[in-house]
Order: sequence, then structure tokens, then C-alpha cells
Amino acid sequence: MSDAQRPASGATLGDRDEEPVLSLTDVEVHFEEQQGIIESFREEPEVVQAVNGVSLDIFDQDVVTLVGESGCGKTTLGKTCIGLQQPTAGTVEYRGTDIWEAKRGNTEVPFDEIRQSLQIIHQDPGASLNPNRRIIDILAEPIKQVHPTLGSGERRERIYALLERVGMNPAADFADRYPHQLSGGEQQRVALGRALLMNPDVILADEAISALDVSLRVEMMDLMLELQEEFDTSYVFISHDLSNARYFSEHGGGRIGVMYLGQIAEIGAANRMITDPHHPYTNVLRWATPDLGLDAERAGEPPMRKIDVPDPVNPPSGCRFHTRCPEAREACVTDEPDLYEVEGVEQATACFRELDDHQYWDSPELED
Amino acid sequence: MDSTVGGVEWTSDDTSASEVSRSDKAREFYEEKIYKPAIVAWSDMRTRIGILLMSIYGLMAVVAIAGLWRAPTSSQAPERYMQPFQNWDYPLGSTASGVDIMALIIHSTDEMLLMILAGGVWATGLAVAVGTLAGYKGGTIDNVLMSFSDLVMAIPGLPLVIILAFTFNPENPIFVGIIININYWAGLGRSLRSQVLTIREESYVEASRTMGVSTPRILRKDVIPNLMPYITVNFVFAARYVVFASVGLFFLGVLPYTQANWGVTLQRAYSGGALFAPEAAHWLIAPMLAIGVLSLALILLGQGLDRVFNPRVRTRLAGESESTAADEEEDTFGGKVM
Amino acid sequence: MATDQQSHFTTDDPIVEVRNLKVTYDDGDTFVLDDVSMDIERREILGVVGESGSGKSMFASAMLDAIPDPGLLSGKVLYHGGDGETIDVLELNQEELNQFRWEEISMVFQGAMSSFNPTMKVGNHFRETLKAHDKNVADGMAFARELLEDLYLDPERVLDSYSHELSGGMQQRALIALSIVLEPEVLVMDEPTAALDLLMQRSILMLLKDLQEKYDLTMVFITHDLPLVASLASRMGVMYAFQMIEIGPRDEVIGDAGHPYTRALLNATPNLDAPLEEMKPIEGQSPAPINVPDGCSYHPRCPLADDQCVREDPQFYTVSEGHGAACHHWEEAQDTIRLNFESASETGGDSDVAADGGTLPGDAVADRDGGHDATDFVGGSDGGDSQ
Amino acid sequence: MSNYYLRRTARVFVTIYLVATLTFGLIRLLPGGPYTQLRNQLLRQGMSPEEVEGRIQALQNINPNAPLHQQYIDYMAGFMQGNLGQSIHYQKPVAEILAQAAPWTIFIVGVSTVLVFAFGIVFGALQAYWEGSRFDKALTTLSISVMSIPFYVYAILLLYVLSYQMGVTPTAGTVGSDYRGEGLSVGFLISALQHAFLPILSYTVAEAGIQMLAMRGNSIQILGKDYVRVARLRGIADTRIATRYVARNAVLPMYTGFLLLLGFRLGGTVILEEIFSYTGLGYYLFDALNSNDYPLMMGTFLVITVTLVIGVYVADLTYGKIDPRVKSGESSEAF
Repeated sequence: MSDAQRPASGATLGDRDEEPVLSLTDVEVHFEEQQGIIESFREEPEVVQAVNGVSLDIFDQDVVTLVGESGCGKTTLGKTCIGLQQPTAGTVEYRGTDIWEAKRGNTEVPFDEIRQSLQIIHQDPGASLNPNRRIIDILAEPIKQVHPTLGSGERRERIYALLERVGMNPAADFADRYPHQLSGGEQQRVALGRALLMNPDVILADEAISALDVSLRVEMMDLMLELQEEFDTSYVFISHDLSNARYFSEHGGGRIGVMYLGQIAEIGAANRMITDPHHPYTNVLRWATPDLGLDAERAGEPPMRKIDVPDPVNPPSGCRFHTRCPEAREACVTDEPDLYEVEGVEQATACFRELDDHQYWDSPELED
Repeated sequence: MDSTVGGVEWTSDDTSASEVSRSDKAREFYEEKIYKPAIVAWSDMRTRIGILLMSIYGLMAVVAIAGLWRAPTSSQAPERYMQPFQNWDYPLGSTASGVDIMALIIHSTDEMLLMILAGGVWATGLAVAVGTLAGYKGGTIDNVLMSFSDLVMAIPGLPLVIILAFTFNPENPIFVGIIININYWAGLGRSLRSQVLTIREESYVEASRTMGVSTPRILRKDVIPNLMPYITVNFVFAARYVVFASVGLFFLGVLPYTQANWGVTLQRAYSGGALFAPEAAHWLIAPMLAIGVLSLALILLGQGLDRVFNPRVRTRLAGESESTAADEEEDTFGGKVM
Repeated sequence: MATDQQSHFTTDDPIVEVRNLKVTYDDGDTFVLDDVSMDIERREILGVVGESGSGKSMFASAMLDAIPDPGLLSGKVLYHGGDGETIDVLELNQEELNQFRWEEISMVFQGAMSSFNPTMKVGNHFRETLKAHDKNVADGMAFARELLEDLYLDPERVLDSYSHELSGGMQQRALIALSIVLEPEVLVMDEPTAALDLLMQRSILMLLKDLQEKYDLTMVFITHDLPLVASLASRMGVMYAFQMIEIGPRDEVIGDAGHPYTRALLNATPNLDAPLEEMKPIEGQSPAPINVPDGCSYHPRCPLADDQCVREDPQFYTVSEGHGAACHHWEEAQDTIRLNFESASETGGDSDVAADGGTLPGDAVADRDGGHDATDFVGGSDGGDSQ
Repeated sequence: MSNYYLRRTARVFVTIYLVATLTFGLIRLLPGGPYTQLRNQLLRQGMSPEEVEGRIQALQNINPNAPLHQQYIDYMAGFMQGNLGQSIHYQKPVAEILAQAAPWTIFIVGVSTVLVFAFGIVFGALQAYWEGSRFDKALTTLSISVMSIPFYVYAILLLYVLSYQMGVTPTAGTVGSDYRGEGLSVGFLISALQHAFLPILSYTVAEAGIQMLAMRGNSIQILGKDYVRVARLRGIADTRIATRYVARNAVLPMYTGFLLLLGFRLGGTVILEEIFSYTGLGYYLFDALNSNDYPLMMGTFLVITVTLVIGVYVADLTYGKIDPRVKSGESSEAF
């Protein structure tokens, strides 16, 4: 490990030279618990710090997978990326234009154009399609938004072409059906098609496959990656399962970001993150992912001190993982680590263990 | 750049394919909006009875408007207190002053139907507007609308209606219908708002928002269609309330009337001693039956109609293929009553 | 499915013997559980794996004779209690059934959130269960507190709160405690951790292992997640199209499955060890009750299917002692269908950290004195992870 | 938690204040101002204009030609001290008449509403429990047919059959004439119950049908829930499941229905009390209407509304008791 690495903000990671599609700098999202007027006089309102100072760049035809336990802010960060969630601090830029400035109308790039190029696919296929509309009407909506001048005949033809493209033929038969007449896998493919018809630059897949059957998951992920080329879009893929994340990111040649309590604990190329995790939390996630290995003793004690996630309203001081981290020492309680680049590899981790000269090494082990 | 696949440029704007013919569109509209709902409505026994009963009232209204039955005038019947079903010219018999009861019933149906329609549309329309706006927009609009509806809900319906009727002396049935349901919309608006609050969080609404679909269009296409079952049940209840309240107010003599209607007949029978003279019993029963059967028809229609808006029922009955997903047939009447 | 070869699914000291279980909803032409027979060994953890719509939940309910009406259950469920006498669960009348359930065999459902009465405190659920089985409530509650502590929950706080005041993980653990409070012999769990987080899932599995040892329970763990149960169960059954198609010890079913579906399922499950390109989805869909293909129900999707498969419903062939598979060509399946993670464990594969516990930083901790006290993780402070 | 109650109490006073303002406005709306008719009537009787003005001033403790805001302040001050002006027809303070009439209305509306929900919950739950049985089908058809007939039709029929034909129950009034002044003696109570029997019965029958169907629908939904199935598996007795699990959770949505219903039922007394000439608030409102007695009319309207607001307030506060989720006050959808 060489001398003090300069803190790597997400931007420099992956040393891509072309301009990123989306770049987030020091984004924070805090939710204030609603209070009555009288309550607000008496005590401080409870603030949930969902996302806390995250910087991330997403490039063209890129794949970024966000992994973490529930409540770590991965969905909130995802929604901030595609402009559905306004950050309380920091900026979100789409090809150099601040999205929320555009929304207020004082940028030359119109907000509608940005809005249309950032789409979403949801977790529950059943709830992502309006039960009262036929598939043909559901898929006509995006075309009407992007190509309002198009005739209904052309629209119909494109919808049929898309349905066939996502493997649902005969398209005419599927088009006339209601969502409840489709299986989970088919519904999810319609949702994917709807997002793709907007010709987006970035699609947020919010746990898009965890509601599907095991055998369908691989098929859906393959389809998404296949269409990435054709529709020239990048993916922000959210999952709480490391093996799905690994499959998607490695296939798409992208990165995996591990999130913990609103911060990026570690981010790096997919195979690096699986085979050689540097952050203790990534290692805990890796331990928790059951695999088909025949050995039993790997199922030993969980390599962490507390199984339940701390309360996001008042997160632990210093490095937020110190209350559960098996490697935690006094130093971790006091100061907060930045993202330090791992030497010569596309990987960065927010842990003092990455720095040789940090006083972490000589501070006593944490006993609780 | 244009990514072409199998000859389809996803990004180009030019329309090369043939237009969908007008007749196709008309046929599709007919099939979706008229034919299929009709099958679903007719399939349920309750709705079938409801439709039959309502068509009787519809017929009576047409007869009244077209003047095919004699207008009710006093001493038009050969004798007073004629018993029903004895003389076919006066099937329901006659009143103390020799008025043909059948004429009395028929000649108030058209006004009553108008009144119900006006009252129902006013109450449900306003409730939907208030409910969706407050529910979807939230923030100050929500607070303002909800505190206003709380105030309106705090006023007991009938006394306010009586005072307004006394002040404005409404003649036109539409105006009467609206006055009767003057504050009915508040309760309904509040429950619609809570439903909109849940629908607003649904993924497909968020997807529409992400696509940049305008709010009015989202309300029209995504939110309201999913509320329709609840709206139809409550439209019927609002109409039923108009029937009860209007007849009650006519009975009390609060509402002015141009021509005799059920409430007035009821009141005349009641004060004309029908309670004591058994031979006048039919004079009292006829308006009661008219009111009862109409509201029964409305209730049955209400139960059946919300099935029309349930896509699962529609596809199953229209013989389209069913997906493997279990189709739960829950009785929406129970949980949804206002 | 012929059941003459008894050998491959009987065990020497079975606590529950299940014979020809059939469940149908409309007078017998379509089956939601089609002639399932197997034994459950005393004090073992049996894993039952199957995709959604394969009938695995029906199998769980059948063991407690708790099929949601209007289902018709036929067959035999013989329960051999600790005191030696045998009860046929399906013969019990309603009164005996109420007595039998929860005292001998109890069940944990998937949705913990929906298993608690929303207008009743968690504590009352325990008290009313104890009263219903006329047990001494004071001792029962003391035992319940001990159970909750074993599950790293703060007993007072949990018993005194409503279910909506607890996080997903806490509710699931409280539900598990509720299902053990009457000290049953067998605990049937239908997807107990599906709705939970990765970490919580893994921790609950470990807690279940501890409970199993401490109260010498027999556990039936039903899930769709193959790797999850592989790390817990000692014996496994695989279900497809409402039938049990393979039963055997875990190492054999995972290491060298006999049935092509099991092998395909192993290949389709994304996991950390297998190289990427080896992962292939299974074409087609599992059949609904009404359109179960005749002969072997997997033949439309099976690469090895021939006319024998279409004609003849396969019986249980013995792959090895205690390991059976319902496939005419199980040897051929074992040879031709390569398991993708096989290459990883044999040749060390491309991942430089072999699955057999190489130098993972985390492992350093595992070999510390593994007693509970060293790593105290009382779940008191967890508020946030409501799934 | 107290914040929720605080807010709720504040809202009661605001509502009462706004309704009082509304009645003040409504009086102004009446054709030709409140007293023109009375003024001409008195002038016709040969009273001098000043005397007439003095009379009107006394009646409504506001001088009609003072500036509007002044009248408003006087009116409000009067209202605060419970002085609602003088009834023209009865020559007695409105407050006095209404204080005597209000208990009767509250009695019949309260009792009949409680009965409606008692019947509705019990029979609805039973129907759900034996869903699909003949009992269930019979009761459903019965409640649908019962629902389609308004309460005043029942009132007339019951009056006709029980009072006039069979003479079992009194035909009018709130209490027997010989018990009138006696206060709460036993005789008074019995007679009061006799007189109130028909109004309460007719007011309960129609509404019970609706609540029965609503309860049946809710209970069927709850019976399908997981926690009922788990309770059965735990060997919990059927009776306990029917009450503590099914009824307890099915009653929650009914509660909001109860609150909205209170408003309609208080209003409906106008017709009910007229038929039975049962001298409650509704009766006086209608009586005031017929004799153009504005102060009495406005006073009655105001008291009915205030009773409703307080009734709903009390019911709304108890809602927290039965639905633990609302304890923290977030789902205040109740009203």
C-alpha cells in the first residue's frame, strides 16, 4: 500500500475520459418527520439522514449496482440520480446541467428533456402497471410523450416490435391483454419496454428482479443487458442480494457500490468487489450471501458484532459501521473515513485500514 | 444516433405505417366502452333486477313527459276511494278527492329522476374533484380543502337543507337535487382523498410521473379509473339519499311543488285520515311502494355496477384468457358503503 | 408415482411419516399436491425447495391438516411422538386437532407482519395460546421470555408492543418464539425469512440452528431460495409441479443431483462462486394445476426427454442410499448436465478464493472463541430496518 | 399524544364559531330581512313604529339597522352567553325552550344509533361467520329490502299499526301528560320509554340493514387474513376468534361510518319528531319554520349543529382507544 492516497471522489473512479451522463457531488437527502405546529415549538423534529454526502458519476452505457441492507438509502440515492428525489444538499447534474435548476427553469436545457431521459423500473411487477389499462395503452403513453406527432398506426407497430423484442410473441395477443392476464415475468418485461420506449439515457432498476422467480431472474437480467446496447442506456441497478448484483454488474462490465447508512462504504469493479473486498462491511455482505459451496463451517459466527441496523435518525459517530464492525478500533469512533482508492485498481473503500500511516493501526481494539 | 432494429427506428419521428382506420377505432371504442360493460352488468343477477326496475321508472318518466297518461286532477275518477286493480282505467284506484293514484305516481317520476341525477352528479362530482385534488396535490390545497370539508361536514344535512329551501324556495328539480345534497360531498370527498393518497404512492403512478405525464392526465388516466368502483357505489347512495330526503321534505311541506309528487301524496294520504280508514290504505301504500322500489333498484345497481369497472371480472366474462394468477372475487359492496 | 421402492425416502427413526398426500380443490381432476410421500427424521433439519406455484406451501399446511377450505386432503400423516405412540393426524377430529397443533407440530408463516392481530399486543398472543392449551400461563410466559432472549430480543419491550411497532426482523423472531412456546416436537417453516434482509436472514438461520440444538426440535424449512436452505438443511427435498421429484442428503442433492430440474435449478441460481457464462435460465414456465403435462411433468422443459418420459409417469429411482429422484434417466442427467459451480470447487475456478473457506478477512474472526458472550448482539437498539 | 387531542379540541371551537357565523349570515339571507314580515304584522295591529322597533330589538337583542359588524359582535356575544334571543311564537327565550327540548332528541338519536351499530355488528359478524349459509342469504336479502324503505315510512306504518289500530303505544308526545312536571321519577321514565319506543324503532330498522351489510363485508375480508388462520392453528377457541380477532378489527372502518352517520341522523329528527309530534329539537325547528319564528329557527339549527360537533368530537377521541395504530395520531381520518 503506497503513501496516503488522495480521497477518491466517485468522479475520478473508473478513469473514464468522456463526460459523465449523470454526476452527483456530495449529495445529501434528509427527511424531516412531519410534526404538528405545536410539536414543532417543543422539540427538535426527528431528521432521518437517508443519504449523507455521496458523490457518484454514471457514464454512457454504464452499469452501477447499489447493494446494501434495507434502510441504507440505496433507493433514495437511486431516485435522486434520476431526479425523482430532490437532494437537501449537493448537486445532481445531467450532462453538466443541474437538474433542479432546470426544473426551476433557469437553464437552457429544458427540464422535460432531462425528465424524459431518466426512467425507472419498480420491484413489484404487479403494481408497476395500471390494472385498468390494456398493455397497448400502457405502452402508447411513452411514445406519446417522446414522439407526440406520431400516428396511432406507427405507434401500434412500434409497440408490437418492442413486445417481440422483449420476447412476448405473438405481440398482438399480448397487446390486447390487461396486466392481471400476464405472469410476473411478462409484466416486468412490459415495464422494461415502457422505460426503453422513452429512449432514456439512464434507467433506475429498483430491485427490479427480486420479486421474480429464481429461474426468471437470470433471463430478465440478460434481456436488460442485451437491450442496453440497442437503446443506448445505462442502468442504476438496486438489489439487496449480492449474487444478483454480481451477475448484473460483471456481465455489464460495470461497478458495484456497497452502501451503509446513507454513505458509500466501498465501490469498485464487480469482480474486484466479490473476490477481494477491502471494506469489512462488504465482506459481511459476502459472508451473508449463501452459496452452493458444500463446506459447512463457512456458516460459522457472523463476522460482525451486532446483527440489527442502528437507528438512522441518530447514526453512530465517526465511521458509521464501527458499532458492528469486527475490525473497529478507537480511531473509528472519532473520525469519519473518506473513500480511499485502492492502489492501481478500479476500487475505493471508506476504511482507514486502506491507509498504512493512519493512527487507526495503533489505537486499541473496541470492546463493547 | 438512430438505433434500428428489424427496420424500426426507435427514435425517428416520421410516420410510415398506415393510419388506423376510423371504423377500427369506432369498433374498438364500442367494444371496450359499451359491449363489454353490458355483458358484465347483465351477468350479475342483482344488477339485472336493478336494470329492470330502473327501466320501469324510465318508462314512467317517458310516459309522463309524453303525456300518454292523464294528468292527476281532482274528481276525475268515477268515485272516491276506488280500490286498486278493480277498474283497469284506474289500476291503482283513486284518492279521497277522486284523483287517479296512477297518474299521481307517474307524473312525478320524471321530476324525481331528474332530482336524483342532479343530486348524485353534484355530490359525487364535487367529492371526486375535492378528493383527487387534495389527495394528489397535498400541501396547502389539501389543508384548505380538508378544513373546509370538515366544516361542511359539521353541519347536519337536513336542517341546513330546510333553511335553504325556505330561503330560496327552489322550483326546478335540478336545483332541489343540488340543495338536498349540499353537504353530502364532504364525507365522500374525505374518504376519496384517503384512497387517492394510497394510489398516489403506487408504482405505476410514479412511473407516469417519471415519464413526464402531466398531472391532469395522470389523474384522468391512472387515478380516477381505479376509484370508479367506489365512486359508482357512492353515486347510488347519494341518489338514494336524494329520494329519501326529497320525499321527506315534500311530506313536511317545506319544498314547493308545481305538480303532485310522491311526498305530497303521502302527506295528503297521511293527513287525509288514511291511517284510520282501511279503504284508504292503498292511497298510503302506493307512494311508499314507489319510493321503496326505486331505492331498491338503486341499491342493486350499485352492487352490480362496480363489477363493471373490475378488469378481472370484465375479462373473465368476456371470455378472454385468464392468467394463472388467482382471481379474488371480493364483495366490494360491504367494505365500501359510505 | 409408484411407491413400492420404500428404501430411498424412509429413515430409521422418523418422527413424521407422510404417505400419498393428495390435495385437490375440485373433486379430484386437478391436484395442488400430487401423491407426496416421505419421512422426516427426528431432530433433523429438512429443507424443501420449490419455485412459486410448485405446491410447497400446500405440503406445509397438509402436515398440520390445515389446508385452506375448500381443499380436500387425502393420504396419511403418521406422527410418532416422543412417548412412542403414533397418531394419524388426518384422523383427528377438530377437538383433538386443536390440542395436537402447536403442542406437537407448529408452523411459522412467511408474512410475520400479517400473522399478528394488529389490535392486540404481542404478549397477549402468547398468553391466549397458553390458555387455549390450558398450560400454566406464568411458567409459559417465563419460557417465552427465555425464548425471546435466545432470539436476541428484549422480552419486555417486544411483549408490551403492538406488531406494527416492531421492525420486520423483530416481528419474524417474535413469531418464531410464539411457534415454539408450547415446546412442539416439529417446527414447519414456510419461507420464514423471505421478506427479510440478507443479513437478518442469515442471522435468523443461525439462531434457528441454535434453537434446534437447544430444544432438540425437528425442523422443516420450506423456501424457493436454494442456496439459503443449502447452508442450513441436513436433508433436502425438491418439489416441481406439485410433486416431490427428488429427496436426499444435502451434499448429494447439491453436489450430484439426480433430477434434471434440480440440476437446472442449481445452474439457474445466481451465486458467487459459479463463473458467469455458465448461468443459464430454465426455458418455459412451471405448469398451473389445470395444465400439468402427463407422464413426467418436467418433460416439456427437459433436454433429456424422450417418449418414455412422455408416456410413463416416472417412479422414484434410488440414486444412492437415502437419495431418490423421480426421473427415468437420472444417470444420464448426472453425466450430461454439468453443474456450473462444480468446476469452481474442483479446479479452484477463476475466483482465487475457493469456496472452501480461503483467506477471507472475515474468517479471522470466526475462529475466535465462538461463544455467544464474545459477540454480544442484543437486538435492542435496532429500530431502522423495517423491510 | 396530547398534541392530537389539543388539535382536535381546538378544531371543535373553530367549527362552532364558524357555524355560528354561518347562522348569522343565513338570517341575513332570509327573504326581506329577518323581521319585515313581523314588522308589517305588528304595524297592521296598530303598534307605533318605535314600539315595533323596540319589540324586535328585544326579540333578537340586536338593533337591525346598526352597522353589520356591530350586529355581528352583539350576536356573537349573545351566543357566547347562551342568549339566543326571544322566540316570537312562544314569547320565551329560545335557550330555555331548547334546553328543555335537546335532551329528548339526544336521547332518541343516541339510543337508536347505538342500537343500529349493536345490531349491525352482531348480525353482520354472524353472517360473515356462516357465510353462504341460508341464514346469511336470508339476512342479506332482508337487509337490502329493509334498506330501501325510508325511516319516515316505517314511522307512519308503525304509528298506524301499533298506535292507532292496536293502541299499544302512545300516539304522540315525549312523555305522558300526567308525568310532565315530575322530573326523573320512575313513572316519568316508563312513560318516556313508552313514548320513545316507536321513534327509536323506526329510526333503527332502516339504518341497521346498511350497517349489517357493511359489517358483513368487513368481517369476510378479515376472515381471509393470515392472522385469523394462524389463530385457528394455535387452537384459539372460535368464540374468541369471532370477537377478539374478527369483530374487533372489522369494527374499525365502521367507526368512521358512525361519525358521518351522526350528522345525518341528527338532521333526520326534523321529519321523525314531526310525525310523532315528539317535542325535540327537530320538532321545534320545523315548528319555527311554519310560524316564521326566526330566532327559534336559528337557535335550533345552531344547537343541533353544536350537538353534532360535540358528539363527533367525543366519538373521535375514543377512536384512539380501539385502534392502537391511531394512538400516535397519524391516521386522524376519523373525521
